[in-house]
Amino acid sequence: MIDFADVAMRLFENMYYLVSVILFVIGFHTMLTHSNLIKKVIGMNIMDTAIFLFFVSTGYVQGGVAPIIEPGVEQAYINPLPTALILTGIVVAVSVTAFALSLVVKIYEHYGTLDAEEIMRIRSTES
Amino acid sequence: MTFINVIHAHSTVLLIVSFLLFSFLMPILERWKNSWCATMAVAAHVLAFVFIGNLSWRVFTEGTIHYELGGWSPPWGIEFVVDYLALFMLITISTVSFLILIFGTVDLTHELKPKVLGLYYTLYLLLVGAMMGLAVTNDFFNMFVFMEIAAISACGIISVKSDRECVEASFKYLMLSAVGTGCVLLSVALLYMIGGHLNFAFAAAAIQDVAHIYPNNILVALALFSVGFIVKAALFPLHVWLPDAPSSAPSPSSAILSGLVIKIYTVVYLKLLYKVFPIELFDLLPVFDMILILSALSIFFGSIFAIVQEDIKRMLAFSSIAQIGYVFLGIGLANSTGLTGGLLHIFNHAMMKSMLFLSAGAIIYCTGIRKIDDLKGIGLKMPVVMGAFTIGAMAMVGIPTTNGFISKLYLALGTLDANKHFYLAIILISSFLNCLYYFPIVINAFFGESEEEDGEEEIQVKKLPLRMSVPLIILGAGCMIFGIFPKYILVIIERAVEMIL
Amino acid sequence: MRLILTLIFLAMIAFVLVATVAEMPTFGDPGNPTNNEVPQRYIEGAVEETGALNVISSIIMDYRAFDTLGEATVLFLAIIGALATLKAH
Amino acid sequence: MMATILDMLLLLFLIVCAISVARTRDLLSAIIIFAAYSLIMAVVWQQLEAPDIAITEAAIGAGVTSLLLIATISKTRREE
Amino acid sequence: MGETTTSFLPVFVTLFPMLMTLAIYYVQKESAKLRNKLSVITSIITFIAVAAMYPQIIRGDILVFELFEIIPEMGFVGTFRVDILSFCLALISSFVWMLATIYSIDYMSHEHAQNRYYPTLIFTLGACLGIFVAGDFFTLFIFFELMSVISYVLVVHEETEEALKAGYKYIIMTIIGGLALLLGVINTFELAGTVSLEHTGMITTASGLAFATFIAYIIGFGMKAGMFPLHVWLPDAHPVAPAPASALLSGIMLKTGAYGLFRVFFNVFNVEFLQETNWIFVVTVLAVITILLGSAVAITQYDLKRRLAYSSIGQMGYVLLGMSLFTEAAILGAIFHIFSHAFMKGCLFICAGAIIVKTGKRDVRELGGIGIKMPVTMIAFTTASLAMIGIPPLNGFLSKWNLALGALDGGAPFYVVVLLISSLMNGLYYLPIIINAFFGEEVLHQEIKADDVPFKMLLSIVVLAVCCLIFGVSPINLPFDLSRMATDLLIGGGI
Amino acid sequence: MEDLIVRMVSRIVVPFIQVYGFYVILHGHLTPGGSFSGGAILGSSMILFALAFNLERGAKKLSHETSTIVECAGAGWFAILGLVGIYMGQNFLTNKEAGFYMGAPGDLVSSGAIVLITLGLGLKVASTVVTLFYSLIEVEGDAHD
Repeated sequence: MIDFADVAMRLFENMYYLVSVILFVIGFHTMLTHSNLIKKVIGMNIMDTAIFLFFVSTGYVQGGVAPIIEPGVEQAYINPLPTALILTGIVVAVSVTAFALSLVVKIYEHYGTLDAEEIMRIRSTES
Repeated sequence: MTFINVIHAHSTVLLIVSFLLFSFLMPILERWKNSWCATMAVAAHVLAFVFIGNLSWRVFTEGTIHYELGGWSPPWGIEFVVDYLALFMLITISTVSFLILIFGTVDLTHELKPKVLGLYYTLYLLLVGAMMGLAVTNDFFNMFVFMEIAAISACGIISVKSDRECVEASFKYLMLSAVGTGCVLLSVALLYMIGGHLNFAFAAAAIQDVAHIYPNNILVALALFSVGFIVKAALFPLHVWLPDAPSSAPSPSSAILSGLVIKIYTVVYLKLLYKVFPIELFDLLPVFDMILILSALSIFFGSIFAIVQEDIKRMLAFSSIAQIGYVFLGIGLANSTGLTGGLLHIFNHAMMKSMLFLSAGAIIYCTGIRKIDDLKGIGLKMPVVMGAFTIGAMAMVGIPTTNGFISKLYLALGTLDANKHFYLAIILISSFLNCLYYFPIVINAFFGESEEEDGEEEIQVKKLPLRMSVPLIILGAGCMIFGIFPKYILVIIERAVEMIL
Repeated sequence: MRLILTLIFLAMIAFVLVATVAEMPTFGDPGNPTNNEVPQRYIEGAVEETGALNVISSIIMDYRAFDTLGEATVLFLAIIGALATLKAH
Repeated sequence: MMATILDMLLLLFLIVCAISVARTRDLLSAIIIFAAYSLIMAVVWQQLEAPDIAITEAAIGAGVTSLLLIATISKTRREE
Repeated sequence: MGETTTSFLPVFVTLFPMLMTLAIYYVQKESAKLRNKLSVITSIITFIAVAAMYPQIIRGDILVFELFEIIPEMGFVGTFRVDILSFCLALISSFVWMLATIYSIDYMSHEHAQNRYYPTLIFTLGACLGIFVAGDFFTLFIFFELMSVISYVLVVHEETEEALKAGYKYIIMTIIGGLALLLGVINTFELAGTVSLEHTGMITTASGLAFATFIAYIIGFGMKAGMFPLHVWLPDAHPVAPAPASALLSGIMLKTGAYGLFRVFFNVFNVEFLQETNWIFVVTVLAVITILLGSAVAITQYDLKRRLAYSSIGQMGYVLLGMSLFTEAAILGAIFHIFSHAFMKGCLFICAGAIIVKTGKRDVRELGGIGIKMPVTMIAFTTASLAMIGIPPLNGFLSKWNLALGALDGGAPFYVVVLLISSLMNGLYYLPIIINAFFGEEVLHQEIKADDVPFKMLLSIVVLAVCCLIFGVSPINLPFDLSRMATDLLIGGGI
Repeated sequence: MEDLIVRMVSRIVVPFIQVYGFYVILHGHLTPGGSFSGGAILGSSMILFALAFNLERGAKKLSHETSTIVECAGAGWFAILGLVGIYMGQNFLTNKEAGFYMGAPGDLVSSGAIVLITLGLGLKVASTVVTLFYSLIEVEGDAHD
């Protein structure tokens, strides 16, 4: 028998993980089911930030501070590695977004719509 | 400190950095002198051959090469590892992409606007560089970065064509790639959370230690990895991007997408599956069986979809789905014969499929025909192209003396070794299905009568330039040579398999 | 119908992920597996080894500088890709 | 405890923003909500002691991404 | 018993025609005449090379050669190995091929796309000999597939709608057969660890996999041999090909399937095992059905070449029946029937070609009085037909006699009845043609001049007809001696 | 956007934003921030400037010619700094061992290649942001070249 109180407690403790997972699913949902292309791009961004949040949370240490060293001061720092990685990740995400948006602009120019299903219909009627 | 010594010590990283540097130079060069871009791209490949030659010599004499970037040893810095598997991929990628590039130098001037040519070569070099990076990297996050580079550049080389299907296909591919890389990054996070390492080897050791504490984490990570890589490699249920992308893209892009890009993800997946995840995990979840089922579905449905296609490039794209199924079949069999077959099929299919796409491109270049039904009687007008296509078709079906036969043979023996006769039947059935959609084209081309003889004009056939025919001839000869003497590539593959298992 | 299927699918993903969350290492616990020798060396050695006070800078620009090179490449690619797309049509 | 409540509020906002981005039919509003989402995310990262990302998120996530999105809808259309 | 000697000849007879294909291909740009000469010379040299193995083979030697290693650890080594059985098949193939090539020069001179025909013909010769001289099943399989695929070009040579349709059926069935064969070879390798023809009785334990292997082989080789349920491609494909190609398809290439089955029954499995498990009964039953069905359907066909094609199915049934009975006489009969049928059917098909070329008629009912216009051709046709029916002094009689003896030895007189019935039916469909040709009233032939076909065509026709005649019940009968030696080898298990 | 107030404000604000951007870039190794955030701030300031006045004038400030060169140079600069490591007999992208000037921790000019890379990348990111924005917003007719 699963101890629901315990599970709830664990979930509360791992609140950041929980929220990032929920955001991931929301982003995933937006990306896959919305037919609007810009919404898809936003959904992708939400999904990415969710993953980033998850990743950075893994490096958090209770009572630690940001890893900017003040020489001579002894204190606990958080794990700097995930932060550094996600810094890279954010830039990658924005690059993908930019490229995707340039595609969106061109799609709109060609098809006159931003609706994925509409585009499918146009393509199927033509061919 | 001579030049030779530098190459000898740093060829691993120089291989990738040279691609990056050449592509960084390209846009500047393009403004200065447009026609040099193709030469630059070829030069980058030639340089890569030097590095890969050095690497293969070193791998064969000294064994696995470890390269620590920035001089930081693995758990802290990024590490590149060139083992037999990576070497195998490097050789495959460099050879095939070089031939595609040579073909492209003529074909692209026809398919693209002149002002995007320089940008195309930039994207192409980055794609090749990223694939090579994926082959050698030994670090989770570095892998993610290379995956993103490969994804964006692959989308870029689709969308450069001024065709509205291209943009749409490219967008679809980009979105699904984003899903794929997102899943991969999330699973990297899950593994990092419990392992604390990003280096494959260290992560594997750490995960092995904690596997009994956090089994679910690893399982979910594995599932996400699988989803991510299956999307990227276009295995059956998640293949939706593949048929659109290569069928609308310029032919060299289609060739490299179908021939190489989907393979490299397969290899990375293979590496992770066997090297990083602990073996006892596979008792909890029948991972290999699931891969086998997916690959069987992929083989079957890929072939079925391919039969009903009318557009030649679209048909080839669907055929790729079936063929990637073979590679996954080899992975799922998890014995040395099957794995050898799978890896061999990566190499063979890279050659066959690029050849088929290039010959389709050559047909489109010379005649403008895309529909399969319109290809009647074209064989005698363009013998080199249709000859190459015929060899490719025979290799796809698995006629002996072509390389496709050898890999299918290994896979078939692998299924028997694993005592899974059902998949043997799948292989045989799909060979038959392949025959159903490849042979009619060849037959029509050589023996079919051109229908519009009365009244309408004959099909106008342009002369095929030398730079387009030579890659086709080389690839065709390669298919035959590696069908008769497969041991030259098996030397590497067998050692790679030995190392993996 | 498709909507329901999608929702069921997403609910399954969500359930699996949330179930995993409950079994993850506790958030912020200093004893977590991530806090091993890797960050330790970064924090203790960064100033001396790389000369940067900001450990994150020392990681992205030195320890794992190749990632950043890749990231610069991605940015470069975004521009090249966007330009190629926009110029081509 | 205050910190925890602040965290919870922020995370709640995140979810609310994410859902409303998905639900809003007007694209410009959606983008503005997304900018707000990014700003909250920046604060969350400050809470996680990651000031580098906080600054980057504020500049890139809220700034550049929103700018690009707005540029796109100015070239295309506002309604879904 | 002779010894094993290394000889380059087996490789030569295979690779020489294949390489000459290239030469022919390049020469034809210069002159068509040179191409024709080169083709004939190639086939003659090949025949001589095959014949040159005779002294060693007759001593009982086995010639082997290892060309290259494809995948050594899988027994996939490209070996060549000629024993007496292989020699029999190789000899008859290269002989008939030679005649067919000579025949082609005149026959094809009015056809289109000769530049495609000759290289294909010669390449197929190489591939076909490759099957017979292969030393392991992988090599055999490679040549088998090569021959099947390349001969597709021969089948669709006419490029008519009908030919393309038949060709499509042919290629599809061939691929299925090839895949089944591949399955068999792979299974054999899996079970026995070797596929070399040096071994006998590779599989001697009954299991599901072993049975699957057996069935796969039956499908793979039976497809080629035109065995009953798998014969569907044959009556379509053989008639549409040009006459020399039909002669080869019917006379020689069907035999590759029979040869493969010999190898399967005596090398992969062995007699005791197959009899013990009763698996061989499958083949026997199918062979009986094949004989009866082939002969019966042939009666209903009025297209000359189609009738001959169905007759081929029936005749292949004899070979299959003989090899599945496993008595000495039956096997002798089967092997000798391979020889006989090659002569007879080769002769019949090229006669048919000559008739069609001359008159443009394919319907057997319209051939009245043709015997007077084309006496030599029709006499040859008559000889071969009578041999088919099994009239005593001719070679067809000798093979049927031995088959019947074998059936009686095996204590199964039922099969003798089958043989008799089928002979009767053979008579039913061959005799009317002959009678009509010589005694029937002349219809619609006024415009045809009363001279026979050109010399080169006649030469082949006559040589084959003479072979039917002299290799019957005559004291000097080389094919019969060879068949006897091959039978001794098979029965003695000394392969 | 022909609003006078917006123009006045942005004319005053933009230089400050740019200075702040440079500050963030240059102090990347000492304080939070670095090339990417600083570059983005710098780029955003230029976009703000362009929006406040008009697009043509903004475009003149940073032509495509220049931006491409900055792009390529920024990325190439990084790779070349990496090659310095190889030149000095170390591995690719080596910093301290390759003999870059390390300085005292905490100084503005310290930590060797990090400062150099950050500077190059910061400019590159700024130009990337601007170029991306322009390429998306530009009207079809007067695109490029």
